[in-house]
Formats: sequence, C-alpha cells, structure tokens
Amino acid sequence: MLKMFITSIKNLFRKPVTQLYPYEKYEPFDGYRGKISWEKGKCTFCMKCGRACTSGAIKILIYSGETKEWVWNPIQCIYCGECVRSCPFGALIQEKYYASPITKGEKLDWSEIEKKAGRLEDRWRRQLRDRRGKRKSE
Amino acid sequence: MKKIKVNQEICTTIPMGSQHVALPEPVKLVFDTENEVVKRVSFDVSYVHRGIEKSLTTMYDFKKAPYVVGRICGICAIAHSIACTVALERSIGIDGEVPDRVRAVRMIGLELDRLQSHFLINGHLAEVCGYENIFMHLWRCREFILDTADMLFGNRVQYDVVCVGGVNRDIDEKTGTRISEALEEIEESIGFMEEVFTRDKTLVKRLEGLGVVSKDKAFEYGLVGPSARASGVKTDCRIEDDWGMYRDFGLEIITMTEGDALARCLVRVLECFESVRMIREALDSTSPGEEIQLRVRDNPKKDAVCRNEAPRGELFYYIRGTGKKIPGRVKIRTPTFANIPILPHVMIGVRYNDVPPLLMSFDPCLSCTGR
Amino acid sequence: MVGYEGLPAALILAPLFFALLATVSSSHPVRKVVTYVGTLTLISLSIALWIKSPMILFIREDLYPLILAGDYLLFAYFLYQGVVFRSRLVIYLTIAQAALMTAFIKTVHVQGKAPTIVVDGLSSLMVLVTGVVGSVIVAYSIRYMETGEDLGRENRFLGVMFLFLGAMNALVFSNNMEWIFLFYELTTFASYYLIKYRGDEESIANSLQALWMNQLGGLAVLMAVIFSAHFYGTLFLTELIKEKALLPIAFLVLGAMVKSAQLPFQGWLLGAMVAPTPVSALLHSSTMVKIGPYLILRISPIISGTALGGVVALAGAITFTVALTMALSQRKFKRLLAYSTIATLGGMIICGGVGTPLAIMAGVTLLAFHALSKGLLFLGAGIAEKEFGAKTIEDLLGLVKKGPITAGIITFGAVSMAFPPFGIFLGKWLVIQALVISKQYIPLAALVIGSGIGIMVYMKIVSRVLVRRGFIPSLEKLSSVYTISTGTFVAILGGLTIMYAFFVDTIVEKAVESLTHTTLLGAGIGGTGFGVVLNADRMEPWQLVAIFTLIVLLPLAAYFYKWMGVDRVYEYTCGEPMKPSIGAYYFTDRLGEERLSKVFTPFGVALMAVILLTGVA
Amino acid sequence: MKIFELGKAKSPWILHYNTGSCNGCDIELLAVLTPRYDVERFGMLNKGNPKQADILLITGPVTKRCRERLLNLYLQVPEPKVVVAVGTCSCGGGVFRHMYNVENGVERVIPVDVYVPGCAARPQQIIDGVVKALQILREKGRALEVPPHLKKIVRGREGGIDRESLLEDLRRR
Amino acid sequence: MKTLLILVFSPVIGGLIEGAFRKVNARMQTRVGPPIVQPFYDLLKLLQKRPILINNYHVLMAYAHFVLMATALATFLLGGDLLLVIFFHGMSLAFLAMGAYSLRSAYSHVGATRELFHILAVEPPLLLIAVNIYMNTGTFLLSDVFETQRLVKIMPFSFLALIASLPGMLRRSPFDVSEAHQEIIGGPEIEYSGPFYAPIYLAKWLEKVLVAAFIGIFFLGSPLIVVAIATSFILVLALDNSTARLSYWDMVKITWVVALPLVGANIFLNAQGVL
Ligand code: SF4
Ligand code: SF4
Ligand code: SF4
Ligand code: SF4
Ligand code: SF4
Ligand code: SF4
Ligand code: SF4
Repeated sequence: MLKMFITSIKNLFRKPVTQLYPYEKYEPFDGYRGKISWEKGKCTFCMKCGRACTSGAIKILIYSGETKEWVWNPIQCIYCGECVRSCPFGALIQEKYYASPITKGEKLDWSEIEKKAGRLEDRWRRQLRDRRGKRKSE
Repeated sequence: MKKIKVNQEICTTIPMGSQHVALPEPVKLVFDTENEVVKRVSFDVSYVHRGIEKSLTTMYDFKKAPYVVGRICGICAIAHSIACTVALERSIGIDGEVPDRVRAVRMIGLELDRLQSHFLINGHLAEVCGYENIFMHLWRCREFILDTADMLFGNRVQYDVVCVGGVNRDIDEKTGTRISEALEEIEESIGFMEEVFTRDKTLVKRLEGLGVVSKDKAFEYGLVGPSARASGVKTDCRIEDDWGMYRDFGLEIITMTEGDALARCLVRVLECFESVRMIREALDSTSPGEEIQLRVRDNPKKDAVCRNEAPRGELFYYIRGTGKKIPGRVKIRTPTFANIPILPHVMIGVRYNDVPPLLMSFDPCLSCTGR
Repeated sequence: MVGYEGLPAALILAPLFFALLATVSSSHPVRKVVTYVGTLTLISLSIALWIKSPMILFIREDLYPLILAGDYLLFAYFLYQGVVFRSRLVIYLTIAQAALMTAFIKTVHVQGKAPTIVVDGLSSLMVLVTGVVGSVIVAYSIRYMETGEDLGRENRFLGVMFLFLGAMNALVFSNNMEWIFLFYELTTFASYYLIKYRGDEESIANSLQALWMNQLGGLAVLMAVIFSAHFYGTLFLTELIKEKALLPIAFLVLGAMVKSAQLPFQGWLLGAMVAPTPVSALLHSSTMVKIGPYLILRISPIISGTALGGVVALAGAITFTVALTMALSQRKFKRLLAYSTIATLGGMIICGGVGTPLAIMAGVTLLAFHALSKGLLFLGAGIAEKEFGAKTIEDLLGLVKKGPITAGIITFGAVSMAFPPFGIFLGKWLVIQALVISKQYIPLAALVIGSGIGIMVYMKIVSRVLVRRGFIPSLEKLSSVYTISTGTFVAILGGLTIMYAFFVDTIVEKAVESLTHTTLLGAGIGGTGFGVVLNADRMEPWQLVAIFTLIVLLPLAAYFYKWMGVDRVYEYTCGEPMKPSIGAYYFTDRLGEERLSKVFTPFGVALMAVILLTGVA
Repeated sequence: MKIFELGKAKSPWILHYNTGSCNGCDIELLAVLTPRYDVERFGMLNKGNPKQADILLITGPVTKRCRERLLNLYLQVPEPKVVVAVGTCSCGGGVFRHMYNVENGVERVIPVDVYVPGCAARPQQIIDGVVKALQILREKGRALEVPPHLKKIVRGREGGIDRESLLEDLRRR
Repeated sequence: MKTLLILVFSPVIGGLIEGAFRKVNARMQTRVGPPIVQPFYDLLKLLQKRPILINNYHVLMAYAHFVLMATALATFLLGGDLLLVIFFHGMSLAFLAMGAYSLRSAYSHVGATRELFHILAVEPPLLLIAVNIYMNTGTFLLSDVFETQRLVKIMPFSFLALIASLPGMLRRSPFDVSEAHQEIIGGPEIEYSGPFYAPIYLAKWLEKVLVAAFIGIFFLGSPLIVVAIATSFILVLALDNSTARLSYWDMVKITWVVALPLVGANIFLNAQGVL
C-alpha cells in the first residue's frame, strides 16, 4: 500500500510509458506475421495454399478458359503463415505489417466468393475427372 | 455444501453475465443474494460453444488441428496446440522422434504463455478488487512478455508455432540473447508482483481467507492446476506426463496449504519464477540449427492421449486415430471445466462484493469449457 | 377572557359525550354520523382553544372525589384484567398502585393554591395536534373498520377512540399531579383496550405487555405525586417547577419515558402494532406517545442545564440512534414505522433535556410535524394493508403501479420524515444547533449518526414503493374517507412546510414563551418571511421553496409528462432476458434487532437508573 | 455546430461483448486500456454498460446462444452508435466459419461498421479500428438505427419504441 | 453579478477539476491519459445521444440530483449555512438513490443502497467538522466563516478528518463501493444514458467543486489555498491508486473510526483551549 502510494506519486513526475500510436509510428518486430502478399508472376494457381489454409481465407477462382483469380480475405485470415510455407513456388510472402481495419464498403462479400469458388472448383473437378475418364477409356 | 435456505421474498437476484465488465467471456452467473450475501448460485457456461471438437472430426484434417485448437482459447492457445500436437504425434507414432530443439521451443512457448497468463489473471484479479493501479502495472509488465513472444513467434497472442511433427520457426541466436535480457526484466516484474500480493494490506485483506478450499475438498472436486496446488495438492502434468524436458530440468511443483484466494494468487506468482527458470534452461540446453520439423507421412492411427499443464491446470486431449486424415474422435477436457464445480460451494455465504475476486482467483476462463 | 372558560371543559367533555354516543349507537351509519360530527366538533373546538389561549382556570375541590373514584375504578378494571388473563405483573403492579394510592390519601394532605387547569402555548399546541390529527384518524377509522374489522364491537372501539382523545386533552390541561396520574392511567386503559381489540392471542399478549409497562410508568408518576406532596408540599406542576423539585421530576421523567417508549421500554409500542392501523396511527402520531415529550418539554425549564437534563438529552439521543438502527432490520412495515416513531420521540426528548428556547422551538417543530408525517404514513400503511394486502416492506414492491396515490402518500410521508425542507428535518437541524450551543457533544454525535441512519430507513420504504417500468397506469379509486383524511394531512403538512416561518412566529412562539418566558425574538431566533433566522445561522427562503417545489413537482411531472418520442428500454440485465427479483437490504447479519436490543436494553435500564439517581442527588 | 461533432468524436465509451471468441482478442482489448496503449487518450472508457456506450466492440463469431444477447445489447445502445467487429472470427468467422453452432460473424446479426482483422487483432489494429470508428461516429446522427431485417417492425410505430417488444418479435420469427 | 459569475464558472471549474483528476490518475498509472478538457467532450457527447429511458420518475430524479447538488454548491458559495450545505449534499445523493430505486434492476438497487452507505459514512464526520468550525467561529453561516483566517491552525485534526472522509465523498478507492465498476457497473447511474446521464455527470463536477471549497475553508486567507486543495486531491488520488476497494461496511467503519475520533479530539482540544 505504502509502496504503491509512493510509486504513484513518483509516477507523476516520470514519463508515461504510453506509445502515442497512431501519432507515433509503430514498427513491428521482424518476423511479425502480418499481411500476405501474392506475386502474380510466380503463382501457378496450384491451389496448395488454398487447401492448406485453415480458415479458408484464400480462394482461387479458376474460370473456364484462362481467367484465374487469387483472392485473399484479410478479415478471414488468421495470419498463421501456413499458406506461405505450403506454396511450392514462393509466390506468397508474409509481410511484417499488419492489415488495417476496413469499413463496410471495402469488404469482400466472402460468402459469395466462397460459393462461387465452390461451384468453380466443382466444375473444375468434374472436368478433370471427365478428362481422366476419357484418357482411361482411350 | 452449506445448505442455506433462500428466502424468495427478500432475495435480490444479481445477474453477472453473459455480458459484464468483470468478465471477458460470456458466462452467466446468477446470484441469489440476501443483504448482498450470496445464498444460491447458478452457472451457465455454454455460451461459447462453437463445436470445435466436432469440426475436428468433420472439417479439418489433422495438420490443421493445432491452429484450430489454438483458437479454443487465446490465453493458453499454445497449451492446446501442444497438447493436441503431442496427442497426434502419439497417435501417429512419431512422438519418440521429436527432436530436443522442438521440445525446447515448445517449452519456451508454453512457459511464456504461462507467464503472460499468470500476469493477466493476477492483474485482472486486482482490477476486480478495485485496485486499478496494480492492474495497470501488471499489464504493463505483461507487455514485456508479449513483446518477447512477438519477437519469437511473430504474434502476441496466438503463437501458432506448433505443428504436427515440429515447430514452425526456430529461435535464432540473436533473438535468444535478447530474450535472456528480457527475462531479467520479467523476473523483476515478477518480484514486484510477489511484493504486491504479499505486502499490500488492502489487497491481502480482500483476498485472505476468501473461498478457502481444503485439501480434501480439492481432491473431492478434482481441482487442477494452481487452484489445486494452493490447497496443497501436489499435482503438475508437466511432471506427470512429460512431453518436454521438465523432469530433466528439475521442475519444482509449488504448493501452498492455505487454499484461499490469496494462496491461489501466490502459487501463480511463484510459478512464474519457475517458468522463467525453465525458459532459461530450455534456451541453454539446445542450440539453433537443428532440425525443427519431422516429415509426417502417416495419418493418426492409434488412440492417444496427452495431458498437458496449461496455465490453469491439466489439459487433456484424447484422439482416436482412424488411419484417415481426419481423426475419428477428439475429446478435450479443460482445466476450467474441472475447476468450476467447486465454485458454487465456495461462493455461498460470501458477500457479493467479494464474488468477482473469488471467481477470478480460480482463474476461470470458459472459452475452452464451452469450446 | 370571559366566556371562553368553558372551552377546556368542552374539549374534555365533548369527546366523552361522543364516546358515549358512539358506544350506544347501534348501527354503522349512525356511528358514522356521530363520528363525523364528533371529529368536526373537536377540530373546531381545539382551533378555538388555540386562538383563545393562554388561560388559567381554578377548579373547586369538590371534583376531587370524582378523580379518586376514577382512579379506583381503573385499578379495579386492571386487577380484573390481570386476573382474567393471569398476568402476575399486572396484578402486582395494580395492587402496588392501589396500595400506594390509598396510603397516600390516608396520610398526606395538601392544600392547593395553584390553578388546576393551565392552558398555555404548549398545551394548546398539544390540543391542536391531538384535535386535528387525532380527529382525522378517528374519522379515517370509520372506513377502515368497514373492511373486516367490525367484529361486533365497533361501537366500543369508536367510543374508546373518543375517550382517548378526551383523556389526552385532560392530561394536557391538568396542572394537578393527581389529575395527571388519573389521565395517564386512563390513556393506559384506552391503549390497552384498543391493542386488545382484535382479541386474538397475540393481541392479548401484546396488550398485557403494554399494560404492565404503562402501569410501571403510572407507578413512577404516582411516586412523583407522593414525593412532591411529601417533600415539597404541593401537587401542582407549576409549583414544582418554581421549587426546582428534582426528585419528583425525575420520576415524572421516568413516566414520560415509558409513555414515549424510550429505550428499555420500546417493547410495548412495537407490540401495539397488532392493533388495527388507526389505533397505531393514533398512538403514534398524536396521542399516547406524545405524552412523553410533552411532559418533558413542560418540565424542561427545571431540568435544562442540570445533570438530569444532560442525562435526559443523552437518553433521547441514544434512543434516537439505536431505534433507527433497529428499524433498519425490520421486515414489517408498521414495525419499522414504530421504531422510527420511537426515534423521533427521542429527538423531542433531547430538546426537552436541553431546554433552551432554540431547543424548545426544535422540540415543538418535531412534535407537530411528526404527528402529521407519521399520521400520514400510518394512514398510507393502513390503505396499503387494506386495499393492496401489503403488510411487509417487501409487499410494497411496485406499489406505485397498483396504487399510485397510496404510493405517493407513503413516499411523501417517508420523504417528509427525513429530508429538507420538511419539519422533521428542520427540527433536527435546530436540535443540532441547540446541542452545539449548549455544548452537549455526545448526544450531538449520536444524533448526527442517527440522522444518517434515518435516511437509510426511510429510503428503504421508498426503495420498495417506487419500483416500476414505463408509464403509471391511471390512478386507483380510493374511498372518499381515505382521500379526504390523507389529503388533509398532505395539505397541512405541505402548507406548514411552506409557511414554516409563519408557524414559528405564531405557534412555536407561543409555546416557547409559555415555557421559557422569553420570546423567540429575545433569543435571537425566529421566522422571517419564508426563511428562518437563528442567531448563528439562517435558512434562506429560496432554499426552502426551491427544494419544496422540487419534491412536490417532480412526482407530479413524472405522472403527467409522458416524454413522448423517447425510446423506452428495459433495464440492463447483462443482455439476458430475465426479470430479477429485488429484495431490500435488511441489516440482519450485522445490526439485527435482537443483537442490538441485547446490548442496549440493559443500557437503557442503566440510563433510567441514572435519571432517578440524578433526581435523588 | 462543429464543436458538438467534436464532442461525439472525442469521447467514445465502449461496450465489449464476447460472443464466443477465444479470449485472444478480448485480452488484447483489455491490453488496449493499459499503460502501453492507453486508449483513454482518445477519451475511451470501458463502460461495460450498453446505455452509456457509443462503440460496441464485438469479438467472437457469434454462437447461436449469444445471438439474442448481442441483439439485445445492441438495441440498448442509444444512437449514434458504431459497431466494431474485432478479430477475424467476428468479421467472418475465422477458423470457426461454418462450424455448426456459429453465425459466421457479427454482421449476420447486427450491422457492422468497422472490421478489424487479425487473429488476434493487435492493440495497434484495435486502435486503428477505433479511430476509424470515431470518424464514422462523427458523421452519424441520432436517427434510430435498426438491423435491416427488423425495419418492418420499427416503421409504423409512433412515439416511443419499446425495444423489448421489438426483441420479442424477433424471437418469435 | 458576483453571484452570477460564481454560478456560471463553478461548473467550468468543476469540469476542469474532473479532467485534471482523470489526467493525474492516468499519470499515476504511467499512462498519458485523456486531455484535460475531456469531461467537456463527454458532456457534449452525452447531450447528443438519442434519449432512452425506462421510466420518467427515474430520469427526473437525475435532474433533481443535479439541482440539489447545485443548490448545495450555491448555498456554499453564496455564504449560506454550512449545515444545510451538508444536508443538501446528502439529499442530492439520496435523490440519485431514489431514482435508482425506481427501477427493477438489481445493480441499481444494490448501488443505491451503497450510495446511502456513502451518506452514512461521510455525513456524520462532515457535520461534526461543521460543528467544530462553529466552535471556532461562532457561526454556521459561511459568509461569516469566510472572514476567518487559516482555520487549519486551530483545527488540524478536523482537517485530517476531512481528508480521511474524502475517498468516501469522491467515491474513490478504497471507498468507491457505490460505483464499483467491476461489481455493479456504476451502481445507481447504470440506467441513465445520454442526455439523462448528463445531469449526473455535471453533478459530479459540482460535487468536486463543493469538496474543493470545503477544503478551502481551512486555508482561507492563506496564499497556499490552491496548493492545499490540489495536494489534498492528489493525496486522494494516490490513495485511490494504492488501495483495493473495501466493502461498504469497512467504508463506514474505517471512515468513522478514523474521522470521528479526529474531529472529537479537535473539538475536545478546542473546548479545552489547547488549540
Ligand atoms: S500455393 Fe503458391 S503457387 Fe499455388 S496457388 Fe497458392 S500462391 Fe499460387
Ligand atoms: S496465413 Fe493462414 S489463414 Fe491466412 S491465408 Fe495463409 S494459411 Fe490462410
Ligand atoms: S471418460 Fe472420456 S476420456 Fe475417459 S475413457 Fe471415457 S471417453 Fe475416454
Ligand atoms: S459425468 Fe461428465 S460428461 Fe457426464 S454430466 Fe457429468 S460432467 Fe458432464
Ligand atoms: S483454461 Fe481454457 S479458456 Fe482458460 S486459458 Fe486455458 S484454454 Fe483458455
Ligand atoms: S458445450 Fe457441450 S454441453 Fe454445451 S452445448 Fe456444446 S456439447 Fe452441449
Ligand atoms: S480473432 Fe482469433 S484470436 Fe481473436 S477471438 Fe477470434 S479466434 Fe480468437
């Protein structure tokens, strides 16, 4: 009690320990597991990352033809880094900067994307199966 | 249990939860009080049930399990991850091959977690006692620990460092030395915490003799962790089911005999010293550069259990391997689950203003209880 | 003042007459008429008396046998009751009284030269209080008795009520100690009969307790009579006051303490709660218990400044605090009110003990306002009991929903018992100053602590009554008797509060003058305009008026102003859909009644012994 | 009237509700109050009482049992109010997405204004989120805000709105 | 004119005191804390919230609480009766409790009862301090008391008693039982919101001014008056930051056991003419 009393009084004349974030810039430690960045050139759309992702924050939309899309949802990601480790082509890097909050307008409609990806994936699988079947029958 | 008749007429029902400032989690406690003395308590802990055990047997393959079970609870996430991983490794049959470096890193993670958890709860306890300053100080000190974890594992809360067959990242030399420095600072703040909980008159007055659990009662209700150790039950899963190197390092089990709220706090304080020692030993015992991940080829196939000492006590994982990617059954028994049944018994006859400290002294966090 | 000498006699005889009339009238409607006429007569008579006071009357000796006859009649009745109900205490006490009385008239002869009847400021005030408050209560009881309390003896009930008022008036007028004794015993009889009214076991037990305790008081008064005759050769109070005869005065104080249920004697008043509520109201607010403060105020000129005065003030202050503390743990509404009565009487007794003009001003203020506030509270309690079946504090929960008017009455009563600007508060404020000025710090500390506890007591009632959510539904229909009787009290209480300065200037002034022979102005105190000025202090009119309007207007605003367009929500229950039950805080664990009375009853007995000792010394 | 808006943006009192999160974000929320981050700099106080709150900080994926409580609390917060979903799991479910007992995020029950990512959200992220919320708060007026699916019940009422019966309606649906 | 100035400026000063309280409190906890004008922001914010209420009596009582607190303060500053100031202050708290009692909320009721415990703990010492002031000045009228010089010299113990009852008055730990945030979430204030909470918030400022003025009595005529008030407040805050909350029984017990004997001693010494 007495000690805290004295400490309290002393603290009045000490500099507070507060970081003045956001007025003062904050630099995360190296190796902080922040945003996932994707390099389009390196990616082969092998889908390993999507499958390794625990929370399903990566969806790959492979439309018919060559239009492919790699979608990452910052508000679904748990920043575990598993996708980065699983990517065989080094197309993914985990930055040390954390994602900033987003507002209603900036948000992806994730349910829609999930559904679409599911549908596309199904179609893709079916095509794959069909192709394999064709090969076998040949 | 002391049976006290509740006079419905003059009884005041004080709800506490599911949303309440003193509770970070949704849990409903309803106290029937007379003159602010608690006469009857009812609990409802299942607000947080998300179906994690079920999802592990339907949605996620076993390699994702450590990440998922980490989200059972953010306070001792790594304890869950480790227990799950060890159980999985045992189920696969590779637990013997896990390298010492992996064990050491896991131990560091777990002990850091224990440190922050103990600071957290003791600080929060002070807060609910109305001692804001101690809360602020302890949480300020806790930031050192979180910084250390941030440095080591890349995140403050969910370390996500454990994976089946190893760990995700190693601790390099440079970080290792920085940690040794940080540990000194941490030790100093533990000293501060010890002084607070032994010397501070008002705090001690609030906590002393509050919610006494005798040794027999502790046995009878199967208390675990610091709550059991504060009543003199010598139990610690780190010794009893040693997946790391605790026995080699000579971990000391800290017990007290008073069994009151203060003792529970003090046990935690003293454990912090032990944890710091364990981290030091683990850092010294192995050096970076060893292999940190085994290649896991098999799927879990056996029944396996793991008992791990989470900050709040025994954490029990049972996994039934079926040879498939997804286990057939996952059963988790969590420490708070074991510590809850005694709560109504110690709370009856206590004044309502002593209820939050009493509750917090058992360190209940229900996010794993409900899962 | 020729022509008005009949007034005191009328005030004694008219109640007796109406008592007789009520007793013999056979049907309820007739009794109703009799009661209304009687009460109106009494009210007008007492107002007339107050206007015409002071006056002094000599009564011829030939009434003396009548007094004696009355005494022996009462002894006989008490003895009979003692035998019937096998109460040894009553029997012994009656025999003791009778024996002493007989011995007294056999041996001592005193020639009186003083007036037998003295109507001064204080007694005319007492008559006014009894007349107005008591009459209203009697009128109220007509309606109350209709709801299942008739029991076939309503006529006797009303008769005794009137008798009670008459006895009170007579006691207040009397200057002769023997007369005082007779009327003292007559009020004992009336209260005994009324407490016993319901006739069940509890009533009988409690009435017997009331009987023997009051007989003890009667014994003390008798002792005072004997001692004054023996040692001072006079039977007149005014003479005793001139003689500074402390010994009989000490006994008189004891009698007063019993009547006002001070500390060791609190039992009888609590037991009296079994009686129908109008009886409690009558006992508490205007008659019976007021005898105590009245007697002590009357003798305050002698005891002021003496050791006896100090002890009396101390006893009053301790009763004040202890009784309020005991009230905290009460479950029954009426019992809580009983304790609060005891406490407030303690406050008045402090004033008597101090005896300065300021103190007497305080005492008179307390006396008048307590009668009104407590009367109002009891009437409210009676209505709550009869109309809403609420007997305990918990039963009152949410009363404002079922009966806004009743709830308003009870709340108003409770607030007027503790808060500014109402008379009880003003009285306390004055008492504090009086105690400070006369440097009696120990009673002061007790009083100060007690007033803190008092707030808790009265707020407990409020805490039950007001609980509700949303708009208040329409007002309940109360019988016109209830409305008029409580309305009268509310009006007088409110009016007197606003007109407090006027009240001080007229009524208090008279009482103070009659006791201390100084005017308020002479003592440097008094009312000015709306405010009150004391020699070291002042209450500004704006304060009084501001708070009064706040207290009166807010509830009205809450009823009439509906706050349209504002969202209504439910209470915060942590997000859970639940309706918590709300109990009041009873202090049973720390400050239980039994625990306290175990400590303080012996203490009270000791205090009474000290009072007698200081009288002897 | 600039000054009035200033008041709105400078004094956020928060209500925190955990709808089945893992405590990770909750303790980070608590940490935000402590000396290192000290959000009281922005005037933020943890009021713990919906009636006096301006910002709701919700963590957790909203389990089925918490749903109704959440709505109840939301309706008890007077406008203008801002809802901030803190942490991945409250934004969209996180790892709990599609588990059988969760609602996949707060937005399914009440409208969310700011989403704070991170598992667990760092204190810095939470501060960023609160700062963003303050901007939104500044613009909001005190018109009654109700979740879209409850609009029907709210319209057509005059004068005071009994939020409890509103909730009752919801329960019945 | 002076009257008007006093009435207008006391809330402003109160707000600043409140802001300083929060700032100093934060600094004692090694935090930066809010800006010193934070209470004004809060008040502005509260006034702009959409009003919600449970019953009208309840919200009217908040206004009554404020009006009475203002009355108490005005009585003080305009040189009224010290006893009345104390009673008005107590009554103002009682109004708050009454408002809280009109709800069916356990927290409100528990909080209101504890609020009454505050009155119980604090009022007797304050009244006795007033009595002590009377002994030394011969008056309860503050306008006359204001003429005196450095009362603290002759009534040091009473001043200590006042300091001892400050935590109870200001609802600061160890005696913040009525608000007890972690138990009953603000107690009697819990159901007030937005514009209806504003009067309560304002009343808190006024209460602080009242307390400051009360402390000031002891240092009249001394240039140190502001320093003395500030020091007392800092002491209270430091105590707040070095104690856990005790129970309400402890509050009453400790306040009485410490404060009443101190005033008693002072009264005794004054009566003996020692001081
Ligand atoms: S794993 Fe790498 S290459 Fe494959 S889809 Fe993902 S980012 Fe592209
Ligand atoms: S970091 Fe983890 S959660 Fe995020 S996208 Fe990668 S694998 Fe998925
Ligand atoms: S009790 Fe539970 S852990 Fe034990 S055998 Fe049965 S299922 Fe397994
Ligand atoms: S035995 Fe275990 S599983 Fe069964 S009810 Fe009891 S606690 Fe639950
Ligand atoms: S006991 Fe459960 S909820 Fe608490 S910290 Fe441990 S895992 Fe988390
Ligand atoms: S947590 Fe257990 S008891 Fe609760 S709902 Fe889920 S399965 Fe049932
Ligand atoms: S976002 Fe992650 S850390 Fe935060 S509560 Fe959800 S699961 Fe826990």
